[in-house]
Amino acid sequence: MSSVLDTASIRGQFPILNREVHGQPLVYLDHAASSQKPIAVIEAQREYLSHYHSNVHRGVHALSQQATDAFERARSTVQYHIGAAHLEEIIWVAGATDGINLVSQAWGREHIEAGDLILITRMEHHANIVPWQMLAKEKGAKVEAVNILADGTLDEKDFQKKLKLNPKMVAFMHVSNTLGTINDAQRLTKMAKAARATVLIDGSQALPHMMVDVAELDCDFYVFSGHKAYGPTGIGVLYGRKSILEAMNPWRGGGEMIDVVSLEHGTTYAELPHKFEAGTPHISGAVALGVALQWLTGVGVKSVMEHETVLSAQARHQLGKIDGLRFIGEAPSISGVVSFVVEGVHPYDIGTLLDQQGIAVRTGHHCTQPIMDHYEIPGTVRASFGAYNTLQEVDALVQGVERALKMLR
Amino acid sequence: MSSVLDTASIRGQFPILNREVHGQPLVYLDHAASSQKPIAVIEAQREYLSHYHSNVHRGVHALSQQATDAFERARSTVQYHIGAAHLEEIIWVAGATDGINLVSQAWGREHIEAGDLILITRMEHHANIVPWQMLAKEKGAKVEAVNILADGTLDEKDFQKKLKLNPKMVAFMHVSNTLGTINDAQRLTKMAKAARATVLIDGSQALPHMMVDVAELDCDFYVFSGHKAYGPTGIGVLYGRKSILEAMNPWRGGGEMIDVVSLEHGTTYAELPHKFEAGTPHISGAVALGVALQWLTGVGVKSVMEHETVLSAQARHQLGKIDGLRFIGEAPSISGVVSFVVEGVHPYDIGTLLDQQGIAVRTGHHCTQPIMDHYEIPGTVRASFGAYNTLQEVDALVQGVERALKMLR
Amino acid sequence: MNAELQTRQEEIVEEFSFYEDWMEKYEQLIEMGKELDALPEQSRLDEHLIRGCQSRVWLLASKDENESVRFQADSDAIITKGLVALMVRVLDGLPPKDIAESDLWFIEKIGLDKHLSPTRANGLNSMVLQMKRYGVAFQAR
Amino acid sequence: MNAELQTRQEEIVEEFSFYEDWMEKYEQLIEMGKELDALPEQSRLDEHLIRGCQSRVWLLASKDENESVRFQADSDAIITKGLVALMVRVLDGLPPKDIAESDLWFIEKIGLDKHLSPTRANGLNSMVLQMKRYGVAFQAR
Ligand SMILES: Cc1ncc(COP(=O)(O)O)c(C=O)c1O
Ligand SMILES: Cc1ncc(COP(=O)(O)O)c(C=O)c1O
Repeated sequence: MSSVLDTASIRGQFPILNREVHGQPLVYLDHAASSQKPIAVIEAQREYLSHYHSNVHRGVHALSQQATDAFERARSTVQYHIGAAHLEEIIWVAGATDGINLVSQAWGREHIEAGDLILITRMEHHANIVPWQMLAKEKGAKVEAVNILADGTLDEKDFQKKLKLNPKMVAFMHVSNTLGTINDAQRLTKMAKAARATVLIDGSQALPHMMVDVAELDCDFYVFSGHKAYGPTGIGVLYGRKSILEAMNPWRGGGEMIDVVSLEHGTTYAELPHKFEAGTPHISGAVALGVALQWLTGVGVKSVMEHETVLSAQARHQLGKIDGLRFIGEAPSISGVVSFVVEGVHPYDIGTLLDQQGIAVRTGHHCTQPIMDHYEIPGTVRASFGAYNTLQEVDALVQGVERALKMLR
Repeated sequence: MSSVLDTASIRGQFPILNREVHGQPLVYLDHAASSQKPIAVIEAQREYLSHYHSNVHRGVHALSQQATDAFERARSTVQYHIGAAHLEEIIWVAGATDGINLVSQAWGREHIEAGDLILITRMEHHANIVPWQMLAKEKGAKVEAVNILADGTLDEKDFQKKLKLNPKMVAFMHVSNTLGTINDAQRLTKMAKAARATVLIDGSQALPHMMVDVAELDCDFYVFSGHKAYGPTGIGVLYGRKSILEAMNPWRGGGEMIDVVSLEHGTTYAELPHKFEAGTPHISGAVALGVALQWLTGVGVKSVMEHETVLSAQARHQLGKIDGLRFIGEAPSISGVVSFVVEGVHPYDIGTLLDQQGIAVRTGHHCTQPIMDHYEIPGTVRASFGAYNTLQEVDALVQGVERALKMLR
Repeated sequence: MNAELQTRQEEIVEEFSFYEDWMEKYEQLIEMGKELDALPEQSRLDEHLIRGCQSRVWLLASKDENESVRFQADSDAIITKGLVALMVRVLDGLPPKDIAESDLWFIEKIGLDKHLSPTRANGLNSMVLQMKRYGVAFQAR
Repeated sequence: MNAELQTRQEEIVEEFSFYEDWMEKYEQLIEMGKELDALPEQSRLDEHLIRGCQSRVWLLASKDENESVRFQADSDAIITKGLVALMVRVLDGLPPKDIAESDLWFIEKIGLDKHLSPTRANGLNSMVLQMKRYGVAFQAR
């Protein structure tokens, strides 16, 4: 099997991959928790802070204008990257979690009433569960979850059935961080829209790995985090359909999001996108996220996905030979995430012994406890791949697991 | 007048100060909007992203543990810096605006009822006005503002009077970003607490310039932004009294902030501080903010304040000689912020012509429209000083203003 | 393109070519601002304000007997007023269609293009957009 | 300090000094985990769970006829179970006061201190804290 990517050249752009852990070369297989950053991104942030940082908007001086230009350019990079029709549909948030909370609170408080239904799925990340539970509790609404089948695909029949209950909001993930399942987001959105629901897609695990086009998806909201997409921490994106955002009340109040503030006559709000961006934004983060998306486009999102598919297929092929090992998540359409458990062995033990061999995997519930309940397991070992991973690292993983199991059982 | 700081050595640590603007050396006098960053901070962020980035908490692998250690160490740096009694009283937020919104929404929705009074002041930044207006509107509560006197000091008699109306929340700024006024936060808090109010202090303009001790202040909440305190963008701190935070419901839902998530049995929340930190935090920002505070301590906060006082006194002395120039904010206790207007000249015109001379000041309402209403002005020209500014730069400012005025009138 | 519009732009470029540094350019803008008649108080209505300026800019348009668009403008900041005066000088009295479709190449030529970004505090971008919108509107009627 | 506690720590340090690399250390921990008796199902109650472990750790304590503290522990992960077994071996049967005030220097000596940070997934820190809390509690009674 040969790779579609020049991984040597890619790896050379990730300084962290040169380091050792416990005296072993680092094998970083925890991309789904957070990606590592290419030099271009790290340098964009350094460059920004070293040479043209200033507060943005309304500044009369040159630095402020430069910072504003870079900041707004990054917004349009995001716009083109995800195919949004309008620049002002791109709202900077702190991350996917922040974005979903913005929607659940600003949109949710206005539209969800007692007795209403919010439909999610059993494979959601806590970020796409808890905000809806909190909203439902406040409003006396209900949250229902669509079932998943044994192989980790979404139960579309159950989805259809639950759509008949007329949910006001349907919120689901594009790609699962635990199972690897790639949902057919376009189809699901179409079905949900046919049932007149508003649709939010959690794209945290999709955007770093595949082409995302919100116009094609036709969803109302789409969120993702920068730090999982080769970008910095503390920044993410909420895409919202213009007509919906315009009708929505703001969430956070403060500077930037106002038009006129008066103690006597009340306050009026700014136009999109600023209405939803109260306070000084994470300027360096936005600028660097723009660079990360450009970097990803440069490498080629499609090639990255192909590459990751090769790696995970190989990992599944080799790990599958291990006695007592069971994959959690074997959907036909699957991303570069490989979750597994081993009969009679706790995932934590495997993770600890892999770590000692320099191999970074994640163990536990991956912020998806309902999946753990569904499969009745305490957690999984999860290896997840990015553009910089190699087939050699897959071999290291497999050998590492074998060695760990030899010690453990 | 000689300075208490070795500004040459300090300036050497700020790469941006080497640059030119419109062919002139940059004179950056916009610290109150956002501070520039020393190399130590920029490098801390680069170093973090280059060598030990990973998602924090619960990670079984070494990188995750290193990132978590650095992240939590930064939290304790903040704790010691502001004299908080408990580590878990330090909540990472995206900035001051985010922190005030957290309090107004999480604390406010629980405690503010119809008819209740929220007391702010007429000098507040929009960040400490709009969230309370939004809350009051939702709850049918009232927002009242304490008057300011002609010189820009808070009208303590009016404060006393309005405290008699039994406000549930008293929210005020420690130092004004427009007037420079330093409020006697400890006294005001004592008065407000005697009236049994909960007290929030907006320390955005205090923390970068003076010693802040929340134990001494005895306030319930204290917020500030990293980017104004030599730190990066996208990160800030909410200090909250432990007993109050413990009793508060969370605001954002998602990963990290939960204990158990169940679709069937509902969700229980994590302990402090994580209950308020949903989602992947701005790890590199927190780490670098810790470094920024250490840097500030290294330089000496007291010396910085003395230095800035010398600069602003000199600026006031020289600018005061200009015909038709009037200071907005002349409180006896005043920070390194100098706001002024010139008879018959629009602040924007002055700002534009200063910019052409390489001098970066801010013009406009500085997100404090009620102050503009109070003084019946469209805005001010504001010069604000930081540790890296010099007396030469004060001279440049004064000459720049004179030159601009020669052209404008 | 409208020949008159071309000539006016060429004239302005010619004028500005004499100024070597920013100071002279701004002096010229300030001069133009001072020369533009102030709007009477009753025309300084909020409904004529242009969004996105740190200073206030009022812009009014009407159609005269020749079906041409006549602009009136003012600002409380003199540099902004100079900018809007410049725009009025270029577009005033032209037919709506030519305004709507105008290519304002002189802005770049005289080095004001860096002021054109929508995020600039001076609102030059908003002025241009608003004037073209008037052009479109008067065409439609 | 309690002499028995000193001796036990010295013994463990002695034992671990034979192991050169991490693998042998972990093998030893795993061994200790396997040797520790499993708790009966009815004792594996949520109220005995220690917070802050990715795996589940149950820790029970009681006082025997000599006023000494007796610990019982279990975990569903074997390495964690080894860690808790190690802690039980060091502290089991000591007087409450000596547990409450114990200086557990062996942890650093055998290189487990990096596991002591409160943010570690293994919960060693929580185990130590919980055992000392039992010490304090039994003293008080
Ligand atoms: C006094 C004051 N409060 C609050 C803020 C808001 O801070 P941020 O925009 O970083 O959230 C600012 C900064 O503009 C300020 O000066
Ligand atoms: C599918 C999914 N949704 C949401 C999130 C939350 O993202 P963040 O923690 O960056 O807000 C994650 C990341 O953990 C995720 O994998």
